[in-house]
Amino acid sequence: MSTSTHAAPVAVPQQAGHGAPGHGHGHHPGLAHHFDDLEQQRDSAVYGMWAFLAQEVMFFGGLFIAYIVYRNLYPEAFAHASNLLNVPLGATNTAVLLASSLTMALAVRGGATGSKPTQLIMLLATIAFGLTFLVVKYFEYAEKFEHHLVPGPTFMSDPAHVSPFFTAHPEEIPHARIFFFLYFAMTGVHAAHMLVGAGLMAWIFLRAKKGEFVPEHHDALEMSGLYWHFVDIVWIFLFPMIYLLGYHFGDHHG
Amino acid sequence: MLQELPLTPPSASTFAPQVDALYWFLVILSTVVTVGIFCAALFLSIRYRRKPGVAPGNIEGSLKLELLWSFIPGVLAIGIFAWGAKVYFYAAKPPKDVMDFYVSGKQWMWKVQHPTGQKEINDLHIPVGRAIRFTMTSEDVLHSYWVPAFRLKKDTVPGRYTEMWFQATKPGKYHIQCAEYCGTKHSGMIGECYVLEPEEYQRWLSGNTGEAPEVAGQKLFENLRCVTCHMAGQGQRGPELTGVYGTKVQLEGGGEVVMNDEYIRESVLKPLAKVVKGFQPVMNTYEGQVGEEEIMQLVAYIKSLKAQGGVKQ
Amino acid sequence: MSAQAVAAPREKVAAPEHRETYLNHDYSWKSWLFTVDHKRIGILYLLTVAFFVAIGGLFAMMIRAELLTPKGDMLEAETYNKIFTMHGAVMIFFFLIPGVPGVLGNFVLPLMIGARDVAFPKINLLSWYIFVTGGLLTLFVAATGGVDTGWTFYAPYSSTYSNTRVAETAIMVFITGFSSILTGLNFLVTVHTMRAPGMTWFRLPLFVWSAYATSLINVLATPVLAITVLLLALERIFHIGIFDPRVGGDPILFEHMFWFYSHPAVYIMILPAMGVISELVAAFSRKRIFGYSFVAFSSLAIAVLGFLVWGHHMFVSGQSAYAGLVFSVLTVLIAVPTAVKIFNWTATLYQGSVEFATPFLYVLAFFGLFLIGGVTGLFLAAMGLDIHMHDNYFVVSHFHYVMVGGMVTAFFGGLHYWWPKMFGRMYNEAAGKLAALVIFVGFNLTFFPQFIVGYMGMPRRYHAYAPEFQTLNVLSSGGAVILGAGYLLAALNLIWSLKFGKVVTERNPWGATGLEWETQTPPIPHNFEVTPRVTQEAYAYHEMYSGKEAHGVH
Amino acid sequence: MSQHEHGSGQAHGGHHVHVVPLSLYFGIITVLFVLTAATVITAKMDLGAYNTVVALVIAITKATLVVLYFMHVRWSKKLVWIMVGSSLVWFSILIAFTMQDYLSRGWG
Repeated sequence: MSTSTHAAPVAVPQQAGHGAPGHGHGHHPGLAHHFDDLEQQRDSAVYGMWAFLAQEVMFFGGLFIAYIVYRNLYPEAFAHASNLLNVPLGATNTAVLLASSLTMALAVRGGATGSKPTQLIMLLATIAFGLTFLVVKYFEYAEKFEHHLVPGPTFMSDPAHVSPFFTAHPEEIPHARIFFFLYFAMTGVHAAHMLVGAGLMAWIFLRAKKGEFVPEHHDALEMSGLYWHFVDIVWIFLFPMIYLLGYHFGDHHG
Repeated sequence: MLQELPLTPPSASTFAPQVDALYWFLVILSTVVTVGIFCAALFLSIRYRRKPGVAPGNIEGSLKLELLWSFIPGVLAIGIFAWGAKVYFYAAKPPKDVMDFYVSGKQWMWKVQHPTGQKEINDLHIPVGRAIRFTMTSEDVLHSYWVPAFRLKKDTVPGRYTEMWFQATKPGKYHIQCAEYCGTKHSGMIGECYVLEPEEYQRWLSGNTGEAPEVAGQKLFENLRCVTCHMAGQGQRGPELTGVYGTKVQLEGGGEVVMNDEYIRESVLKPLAKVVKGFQPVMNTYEGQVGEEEIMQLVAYIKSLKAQGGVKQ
Repeated sequence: MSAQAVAAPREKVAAPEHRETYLNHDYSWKSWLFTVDHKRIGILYLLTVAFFVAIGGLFAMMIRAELLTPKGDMLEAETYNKIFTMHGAVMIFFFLIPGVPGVLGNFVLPLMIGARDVAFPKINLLSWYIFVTGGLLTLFVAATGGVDTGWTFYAPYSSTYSNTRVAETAIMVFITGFSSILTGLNFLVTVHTMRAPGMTWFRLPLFVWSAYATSLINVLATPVLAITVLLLALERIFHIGIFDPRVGGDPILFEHMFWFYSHPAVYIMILPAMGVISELVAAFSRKRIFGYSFVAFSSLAIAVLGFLVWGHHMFVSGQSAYAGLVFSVLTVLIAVPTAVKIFNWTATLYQGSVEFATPFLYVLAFFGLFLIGGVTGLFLAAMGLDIHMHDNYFVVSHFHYVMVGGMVTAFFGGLHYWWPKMFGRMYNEAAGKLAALVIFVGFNLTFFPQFIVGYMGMPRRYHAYAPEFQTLNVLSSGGAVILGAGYLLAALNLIWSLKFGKVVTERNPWGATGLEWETQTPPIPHNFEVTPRVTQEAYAYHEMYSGKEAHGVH
Repeated sequence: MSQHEHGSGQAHGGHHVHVVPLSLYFGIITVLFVLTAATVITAKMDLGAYNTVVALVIAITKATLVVLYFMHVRWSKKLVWIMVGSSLVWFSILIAFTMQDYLSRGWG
């Protein structure tokens, strides 16, 4: 970066020099050059993150509206198809994600209190819960593949793994196919978010290890936390909407 | 000059003058508004062009003016909406006595079936002065049936029926075009609509023999063995279909449905989706065995079953 | 070019003292490609957007050439379909949407609010890279087979029947969408947290208000398009999905999801343009915008109402007539905030001190073209009339009047206005004025006949058409040549000025208000030597010029 | 120094971050677990159309708890509330305006 040749006529305390962010001006090392103070920086991060989450709401919203429309068009097929999902695994995963939300909140709290061990342990726990979720999800997906419940040419071709409803109502199978397509699309996009989240957490963990997060400046930790909680909230809706629709019909597996 | 460069297509349906009236009203209104505002801006710019030693004025705004020029466009806009809606609902509600045509779009042709069974591809022959209703669907992608001279257009959607009705007022030859982009030969999915005097239409019909759709439908009804289950007496396993078209039927498991084209179509393709109360869900699907045209014939047949006739045994 | 430069060397000007600007503080490629300076990112956008508009324009010219004759005799039907698809997709996703926010927004918005940069400079750069990635993918798709669905990608043609490269295009739209989401997010936060001391909401220039409203749409609508095209791509690649009517899918749902984004998207295109017009009207009449707060809030009103009207694209689609009623009444209501803007701009001229400089000519052109575009929108919002108008050339003409006549005209006006600030050079005034005039005439010649030919019954996206439409189509194609020449002249003038234009060193060559004119020309890397402190309302022209004799009663 | 927003009525100034007592977090997570169990149990009962209502009410309650406490919105500035609110409003627009078509298609 070049050094400026023009003389700044006035002392400009809030200007952090040209290019090199915030060095040698007595600023907090975490303050980027274009902000005046840490509060402005944190506010920007918080608002930015929430705007991003609003965007995420609409992103999942597109899937939700498709789900609502088809559920409204084919209520029976959807309810009975939902019973082909594994409710105990879904419920377990819900609990796992809620637990990860708690550890995430505690990790952020560790940032606010400046406790590095709390941050590290809780971040590890969050990553572990996140991976548990994904492993369970993997087994669920594998089971659906085995049972020919993945939309495709062999969809519902295995009579052992379709409920009596669909044997009696073969004309509803295409609608069940729509249900399963949406199941994979919604949980798939959700799982992709979990993967991103796990990566994010690993990165945050490395930064926490370096001791970057102190009470007055731990924006990155906090923002990652918001993202993680959001992904949890999506699942809070996916679980009842997808798994429990026709639970009371009692023709469920598992 | 005007003959060489007409500003509107021919007006050949009862609907067309209504559209034209609204159109010309809006043309005049928008010309006044556009020219008025543009000239005002131009005038003010010139009148208050920059002159040395003359400083600009200082005006904050005026609540009164703001309200005024929110209110006036608002009222005009609502008026336009109301007029537009009125015209739209004229096109949406067919009169009682209509001739039923069945139209199916397919890349890249229009298939039309007359009430008397004649079939046409792309072109259309209709009598003047009769209300005609199209029941339309598509065999592949979205299409849109458009006759500019009638000012009418409606998309045809695969998997469901849409409706459109009109009454031609002027004999002549008019363009038919597909207005919803449908692939490579979209611009070739065109035809001509011949509006004929009633006797000419009769002549055309006799030169183009065909089975009336309800007759074809009846044959199908027998060939597909629908008749074995849908008749009163022993062996009846499905509801009787005489005189039920247009009525509400009770469903197994509660609820009711109007017996209309859409329901008949669904019952042929997905018989178990809505089972009539008192019957077992035993009917097989005819998906793959009957095409869109044949379903329309079955619909026409069931429609024709008035109370007295009954299913012929 | 260089030969000419050798032949006619410019007169030697005394070398001005070296001043550091954002342009000259580092010349390396790296300093451009890895810059996080919002001004340089604005310039990067300018270059890429110019590149794409040239490509889109080329496609437009091919369309107009084909339509010279009724028969489809120049191009194969499939080629023609690919060309109008690419024309629409390139122009919309790579020019109209990022144009004003990406170029002018990035350059002036932080300057206007007295900030050193946007809130997230790195994300800003990332946004440009995503944009370029999407663009390169588009070119790749175009070069390796193209896509023929129309930019609307209606299912099931796109999902099942078309045998062109729909999936790749869907992914390109998906990627590019994130560029505009990130830009929108950045602007939203920037406006909230980066304003200089004293820059309250009601002291913001109106361009900032409109950029803010635009960003709202960017953030809330774009993700729905992203998920829609993602579903389309899935259906396309795996042959399973939710839009296929053969297995119970509903193609109308695709239309709903598509227009949930794509209708608000037209406000993404036009709102920033309206913001530019507010700046230009104030600067060239040297007056505060009449009814400032009404103009400000009308931007937000348009942004919000814009989300509630998408069904007006679907009056004849088989959508329920009652849903159509709701969409129709909300659509006509958008006329109100739009009219409020137009009336206030016009009223601003009253007792102004109006200078007919090039940017102001673009303002007048905008008035004419946008008014026509706006009122013809009412034709289409009236449901009964739309039965006839839907998908015919009237629609084509209407949105070109709004998008090209509105957005592009404002974009050129803004570009001329801020050009000296961006590059420290002034374009040739006479050539600039001539270009504005040629564009205005050429534009009307191109698109006005399309209103008529549309009402007469010519459908859009037709490769061949009925012979009686030819006269008007020839007029339109002729106009397109003039229009193209106008844009070329304007562009060449600006490019010419970079080397040969009069050097501008004064901070405020137009005598305008706004913080962007208080900083050095061109600005230093961090915008302001001292963070400005704002004490006045926006457009305090009266204070600036009241030293002279007062005008009229005030 | 600069004029960026200070959510009105915020008790804390500067950049203090609200430190929530641990007991609150554990209380919330307990409620969340209980509600998860409740949603499974009620889903097993046949409540007719109310199955959906109950499931949604429980899900919304859970989400609200996460947003307010784990995501600290309860202690956040007004703008964060506005952003949360707008995302919900726009989500509702998407649902409501699409469904008005589907739900009114059957009307004569």
